[in-house]
This record gives sequence, structure tokens and C-alpha cells, in this order.
Amino acid sequence: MFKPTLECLNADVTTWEIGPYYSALPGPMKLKLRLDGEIIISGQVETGFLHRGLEKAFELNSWNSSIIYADHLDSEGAVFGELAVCLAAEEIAGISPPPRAQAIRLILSELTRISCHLNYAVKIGRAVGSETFTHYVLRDREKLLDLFELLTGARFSLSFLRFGGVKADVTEGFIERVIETCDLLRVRLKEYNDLLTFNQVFLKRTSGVGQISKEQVMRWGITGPNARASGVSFDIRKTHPYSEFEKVDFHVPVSNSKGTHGGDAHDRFLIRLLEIEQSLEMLKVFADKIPSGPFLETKSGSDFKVPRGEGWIRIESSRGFLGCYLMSDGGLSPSRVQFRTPTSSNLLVIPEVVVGLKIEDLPLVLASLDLNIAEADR
Amino acid sequence: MEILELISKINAAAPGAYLHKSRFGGSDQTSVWLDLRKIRDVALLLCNDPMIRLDWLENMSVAHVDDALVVTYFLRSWNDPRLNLSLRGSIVMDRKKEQDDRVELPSISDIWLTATPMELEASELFGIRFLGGSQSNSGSHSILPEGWSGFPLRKMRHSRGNKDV
Amino acid sequence: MKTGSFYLSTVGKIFQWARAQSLWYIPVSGGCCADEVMNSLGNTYDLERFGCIPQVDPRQADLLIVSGVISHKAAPHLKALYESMPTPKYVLAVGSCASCGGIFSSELSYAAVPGLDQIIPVDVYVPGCPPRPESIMNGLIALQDKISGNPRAHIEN
Amino acid sequence: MNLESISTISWISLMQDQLGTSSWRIALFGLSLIYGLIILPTGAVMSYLERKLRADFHARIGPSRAGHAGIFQPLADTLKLLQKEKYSRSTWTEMLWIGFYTMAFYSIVAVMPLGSIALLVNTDMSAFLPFWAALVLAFGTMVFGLSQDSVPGWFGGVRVAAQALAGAFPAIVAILCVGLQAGGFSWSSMAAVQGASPFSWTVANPFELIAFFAFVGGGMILLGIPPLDTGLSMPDIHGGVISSLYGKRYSLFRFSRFYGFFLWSVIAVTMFLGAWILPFGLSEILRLQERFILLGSLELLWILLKTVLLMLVVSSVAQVVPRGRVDHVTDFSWKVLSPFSLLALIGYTVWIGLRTFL
Repeated sequence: MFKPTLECLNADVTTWEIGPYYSALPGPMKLKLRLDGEIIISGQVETGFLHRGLEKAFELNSWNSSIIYADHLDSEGAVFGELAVCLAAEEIAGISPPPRAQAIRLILSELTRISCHLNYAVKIGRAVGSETFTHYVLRDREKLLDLFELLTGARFSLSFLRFGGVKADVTEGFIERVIETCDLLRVRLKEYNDLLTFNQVFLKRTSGVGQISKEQVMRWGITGPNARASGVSFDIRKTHPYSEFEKVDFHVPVSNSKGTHGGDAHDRFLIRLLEIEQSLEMLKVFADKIPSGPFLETKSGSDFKVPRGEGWIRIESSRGFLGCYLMSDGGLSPSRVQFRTPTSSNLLVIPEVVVGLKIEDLPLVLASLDLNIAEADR
Repeated sequence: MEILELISKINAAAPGAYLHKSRFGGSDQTSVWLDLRKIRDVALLLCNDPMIRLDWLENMSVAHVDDALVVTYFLRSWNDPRLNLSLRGSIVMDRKKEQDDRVELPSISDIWLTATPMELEASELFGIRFLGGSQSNSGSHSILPEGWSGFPLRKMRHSRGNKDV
Repeated sequence: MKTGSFYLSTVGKIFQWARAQSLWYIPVSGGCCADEVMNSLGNTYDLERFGCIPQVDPRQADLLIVSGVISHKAAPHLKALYESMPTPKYVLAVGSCASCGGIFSSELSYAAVPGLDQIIPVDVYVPGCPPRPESIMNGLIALQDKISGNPRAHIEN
Repeated sequence: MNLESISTISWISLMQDQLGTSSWRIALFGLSLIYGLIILPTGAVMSYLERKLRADFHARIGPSRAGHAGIFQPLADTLKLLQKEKYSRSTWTEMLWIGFYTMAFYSIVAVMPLGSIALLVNTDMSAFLPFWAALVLAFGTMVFGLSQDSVPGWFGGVRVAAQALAGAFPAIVAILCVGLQAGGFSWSSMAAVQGASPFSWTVANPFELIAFFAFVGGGMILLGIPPLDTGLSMPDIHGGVISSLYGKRYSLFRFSRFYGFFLWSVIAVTMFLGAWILPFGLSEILRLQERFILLGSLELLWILLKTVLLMLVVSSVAQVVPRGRVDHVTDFSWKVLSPFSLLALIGYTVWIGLRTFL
């Protein structure tokens, strides 16, 4: 196995523009490639095909609806958007959610992380053409979606968090189901490893492909599992704990593979499986110890207002550092909401990471970066 | 590094750039208000000074408040992830001018590379022309549909639905 | 005359049946409904029971499943994608955003197209935000009924 | 078991004696019969079985609405593809490619081993003819891909050709191994050295076992059977050359993919897995009783059964192994399959030498 080098085939240089709807791409975006034979010598990204005017929509709606719009920031991990907006509004208004609400938020956030990482595994399985794996993961993801449904009544757009707490208390039997699912997933993780992670063909396809160095991580501000796969240990849950993450004992898996293979597609895949495992540990310990008490500070009506002020909140979404800048002028709707999404920095590295790749590896590398175009375009 | 020491360094590197400092919102983060015309000098200092090395621009947000655009740069250091600072400044817009008139701001996307998409967005949605920026001056749209005029995130008559805000 | 009516009655029905039972689709993703389209493909819901196989190239697809928001910028590309599919072709609009704009309707969003039917003809709309896989399957069965001329397709709710 | 006892009785001469018509008419009739009654239905059944098998691997149901348990799903797919309207003018390269395909199909069926009775042509180089056809097809696909004015077409075509070259070598060496054993390359002589019991099949010999794996692996690479179908890989190049095919041409392409796979498996069964020889000595009994039609049909069913089983086993590989990259696939062929096939050839030569002289 060797690092893909920029071989010079001296073939005619071709330009190939793919997108916005192309199966190699993780979502609607355009990629302008220059090819030398089968090898990519440069690539440029154009996004904006999914720009929905989300940030403007916040400003046109009431405070309560902003939770619904926050769902649509990142549809797979709806909770992260909600959590960011809620934390920012709570910081401005000085509301502190009761401990029970914090615990429910934490559980929901970790469940969402697992669900997003499973979705990532599905994308990887698709990119390497391993359909069986894809279906097994989809089956297990249904278990998590069932949990969301049990707790919130919805599978994707949860709109469950409220300013100062959560919408409802945990449903009867929810905690037991969470622990049950955790046990199941632990078994499944081993199955995934048998089926794909350490499969020789998969190793050959992924190791040494699409490497991101530590310097690139720092230069482009890549965060989350992608950064940790390159050996940069940065996790908002540790540096800026929110929602009582400081009270939970967990460690953040960081890839320690050195040498020629550091930060490749396989590392990025593996680190997500490790994170799933870590989240399972966390849930298993934490789910039993939900403090009793109220789950919502005060019920906020349609005339809910946040006092004048601004807040900047960082949370660790499944893809990395999700920031939310919220400004309120004391009116009925937010004055300005702006998100700093992990995908928009991940997109920046594409022109560098695709250089020297064979076009067969392009879907795999793009999938391994875990891009969510909806989140980047907003 | 103490904040006062930092300010004195800023004053030495870019005289007149520093305006005042304040708390950011309700948090314990310091924000330094700057004259945005000199942001490049400050940025070069903060990014490259070995004692400071705020080398990661984690976010750049623009907000339209009253008749000014408030630009906030959230900075952070990779070496010490707990070290962070926000730089702020405002650009006053001329009310008498046309609403699709662009305002100008020096680009810092060559100093903090992460600023590239943020500047692109700000230039299209807020109508800020970034001087010296790589891609935002062409005038063609990459987020908004072709033939769009006006800047949707400014608080003016903006949208196709003609809704006043 | 006789052959014509024979064609219309029997052979035509067989052809209609074949079209309805083999809807190879190309999913156009965007937003949350894309996840549910993917889940409906998974083994819990299994769209292949209805003869649906996901395709990647529009030339081999019969059905365009559009899920999620379409921005003004993407609209011409979507139209081009639709036009590169050979007839007979069908369109399924999944989710409120694709059906009518949903929470990104024209008053609330400056960038989203309020409804897929502004760009291309739509055969079946699936409501929901996002719709559950069951309702996506329901929409698919409705489309099959529509193609095979099942009277159930014309019942007004 | 001596060669004379099961020498083939060509059904053409049999029919000619009974009907008294010219032989080419019977041959044409026979070809259409083989196509319409054997290959097409097998294709449909195989496609159905493969989809069901895949669904079973995925823990789902698979096609279940078209007919009972979805048995008519392949029919529905084909009928739907035939209804697709044309929207672009066909180019001469496309026509040339279709010509290539059709020619290759109809010429190979003549040498297809479907039983001792149904053997149309039984030359001493039968085993090599499918090779030529496969290589010519790959070459045609490459030219067709290169003539398409698109990146997927180019790379799809080139990958198909690269794989065909890489896969042909181990497969041809594997054929040589069998030829060594049989003393010839006609289907009948290959069948003649085998018996009904698995222990008397060619594959029972350890060197021939290696040759068998080299043959199947080489064939998968040559023909691009998943998971080694890099030339037709979907995510990156939208299926290569097929990205410009639709409707009738796409159905032709799908059929040709099945046909190549089927032919390869029939050959593998004939060479390695006991050919068409019926179990329990039925072949002998029926031949002595001169019930040739019953013998022919039983042999046909038996070889089809073995072929379909082999195809299902081979296609299940794709369910557990991810798709390889084209350089990995050709590497595998040149660096693993080729040495092993050569090892089998040399080993078997030594084996024969020892058996002869000691």
C-alpha cells in the first residue's frame, strides 16, 4: 500500500464538471475537476444549490418557530441545531434549564450523534458498493429513530427542545429502551467490524486515501471526527462544556495512527465507530441517573421574547464545531441568527484533498468527509 | 496573554485601530472593538505573533443593527483551545444611498483561510465588498439566483415577497 | 380495428402493468426528506418490493423522487435532469418543501422555489415534514395505481 | 470410462434423419429454440433469483408485487425498458457496438455446451471460442466508450478493456490445465474424463481446484461481475458506457451481461464440475435404451441447475465484499490469480508426468 502520488501520465488534461446532481457527490454541489488520465489534478467546489434563506427565515418568525427552523439546519442531527439556538437564547435571557431537562438534552444529543454516525457508515458503505453493510446499518438506525419517535413523536424534525428545557418529560419505558438499544448496538458494532471495517478490500480501498494532515486541519479549521482522525484532539464537549457535559466522564477518541496513513478515509471511518462506542458508554452510565424534577423552566407562549443582547454558543455536533451567533433586539423574533457549521470548513479542504486521487476514490473520499450540504448552504 | 498587553500590541502595530473593549454578550469572553479599516494590520499581528497566535478564525458573523453592519470575528488559538477573543467593528451605511449599494471592508481571507466562505456569504447576503478578497468581487452570484438584486439579510425591503421587516 | 382494441385492452394493460411495477427511481436529495427516502430503501421498509431500484443515471430512471427544498439556483439543473430522462417518466414530490414550499414558502424564504410544480410536472405529492417512509410508500403505490389505471387513483379523498 | 461410450450424437443429424430437411434450417431453428426456450427464461429466473438472494443477504424481502412473490419482476423490467421512447439519434458507433454484441451472441451459442445431445458444434477448440468473443466484446465496449463524448464513457470503456486483458490470462491458463487432463479442448472430451460423482470431477484434483478458482476469478474480472465491475461502477462514473444507454439498448446490455455470466458459468461447469453427466449412471442407462430426447432434456436440466447454483454462489460474493478499484482488480489478477494458475499448470504437468512414467 502506498500513498497516492501525483503521477504524471502526460495524457490530455480534461476538465470534468460534475453536479449539482451526481451520485459521487454528497448533496447538491458542483465540482469542477481537472483530470490527467484517471487522476485528479485539481478540483473546485461550488455550493449554494441548497441555499434556502434559513437565517432570514429565523428573522421572519416568532421565537418559538425558530426551534422548528433550527431543525432544518442539519436534518440528520436535528437536535444539534435546536440545542445551539436554545443555548444561545438561554444565555441571553439568563435562563438555566432544570437538571432533568439538561439530562434529557444530553441523552438526545448523544443518541443523535450515534444516529448521524450510523448514517455516515451508510454513506461509506454506498460509496464502496457494500450494500449488505448499508442495509444492516439502516436497520439499526431504525432502532434509534424509533427511540426519537418514542420520546418526541417525530423521527427527524424533532422540535423537542424549548427555551429553558424540553417539551415533554421522558416517555414511560424510554430509558429502558435506550439501554436495550445500547446493548444491541454494541453487538452490532462488532458485526460492522467483521463485515466492513477490517475487510481486506475495504482496507485497501480506504487506507492512505484522502489523507488530511494536522496542518491542513488547522489551516482550514476542520473540527469534529475529521480533525480527531488526523490526530487533533479538539472537542467542544471538553473545551467548552455545555448541557452538563462536564459532569459526565468520557474520553474523546483520537486517532493515533502515524506515518503515511494518518488522517485517511479509514481513520475517519474508524473514529466514528469509536465515537459511537463512546456515546454508548456514556448513555449507559448516564441514562439511569436522570435527576428528577421539572423538565421545563416556564412554558413559553407565542409572545415569548428574549431580552436585548447577543450570544455566541459552541456545541459539538456529529460533524464537529457547530456555532450559533444569536442576536436579539428584544422583539418578537430573533434579530439575527448565524450558524458556523462544520461542513462549510470541511468543504474548504476538498480542493486540496482531491489532488492525486483516482476518480474511483472520489465518492469514497467525499463520503468520508461527512459533508452535509444542507448544513453548509443553509 | 493578558488582554491589556494584547491591546498595547494592537496599538503598536496598528495605531488608531483599537477603539474599546467590552464583554461579549453575557459571556466571559472579551471583545475588542476596532476600526475595521485597519482590520488587516490587526489580523496580521494576531495571526502571526508567536506570543498570541490566534490563528483560527472560527466564525465571522455580520448583523444589521440600526443603520450599521456589525462585523464580529471570533478568534481562537489552536495551541491553546481555551484562548479566544472576538474582534468587532461596525460599518455605517449611508441611508440616503440606494439599498443595493455595497459597503467596503478589507478582506482577511488570505490571513485566516477559514474566512473564505464566510466572506463570500457576507458579500452576497449583506452586500459587503471585500477589498483584496479572492472571489467576492466578481459581482456574479454563487448563492443567490442569477439576476438577483439587493441583499436579503439587510433589514430592508428585500425579498420577492416584498415583506417589510 | 380488432387488433387496435386488442392492443388497447390486453397488451396495453400488460405494458401499463410493467411500467407500474418497475419504477426505477433517481432520488434528488436535499434536506431532511432525503433521509426518509433513504430509510424507505432500507430493509425495514424495502422499496424494492414494489420493483423500485435506485438508479444513479437519469437515462435509466423512470421516476424522479424530489425530496426537500429546491432553491432558485438549483431549479434549472433539476429541470435539465428531468428532461434527460426518457419518457415515460414520472415525478414524486416528497415532503412539504417539495410540494408547496412548506416552511420555506415564498413569504418566508427568498431563495426557495415554492413547490416543485413551478419547475416540472409532478405526478404525486407526498405531504409531511418529513413524511414517514410509510407515506412515501403510499405515494408510490398511488403512483402505481395512477399508471396502471386503477380506479382507486381517481377517488377523491 | 472410455471415450466412445459417451461420444456425442449430434441432434442435428438425428433431426435430419427424421425430418429430411437441410441442416442449416435445423440449426437456425435450434438456435432460436435455445434462445427462446433456454437462455431467455434462464435469464429471467436467474435475475429473479439473484435479486431475491441479494435481498435475503440484506435481510429484506426483495421484489414481491409483480406476480406471485415477484416472479414476474424481470418480465416487468424488460417490458418497461422496451417502452422507453427514443430521444436522441443513434450514432454509428452505437450501431456498430450493437452489431458487435449481436454477432458475438449468436456465434457463441453454437459452441455452448448444453448437454451431449444439444451440442451443436463440437470442435477441438470450442473452449477458446468464448474467449475470443469475450475479448472482442470488451474491445467493442472500449471503442464504444471512447466514442462517447463523456468522461464516464471513456473511463468505463478503458476499465472494461483493462480488466478483460487482466482476467483473460489466468482463465486461459486454467483452460490449458483442463486441456492437459482431457487431452483436447472439445466439450465432449472434457466431459468424457469426468464422472457423475463429485470425486471424479476435474475439480477433485488439487491442481485443478486451483485452476478452477483461477478460471472463475479470471472470468469475474474479464466479464466484470460484481464486486469486480469497476468499469460499470455506479457512484463515480455512473456505470461507465451504460450511462448513455437507455430503453431497448439498456435491456440489450443487461441481457448481454447475464449472457456472458451464464456462458462463463456453463463453461466452468462443463470443464470442472462434472459437465452434463447425470448422477446414478442415468446417462449410461438412457443411452443404452436409446431414449435420446429424455437424455438430452435431463442433461440440459442438470447442467442448468449446476450453472445456476454456481452463478448464485459467485454473485453472493458481491454481497460481502466491497467493490474493488480497477488497479486493485487488475493487480489481483496479475499478481495472485496468474501465478496460481501457472502453479496449477506446472503442478498438473508434473503430476501427469509422474503418473505416466512411474
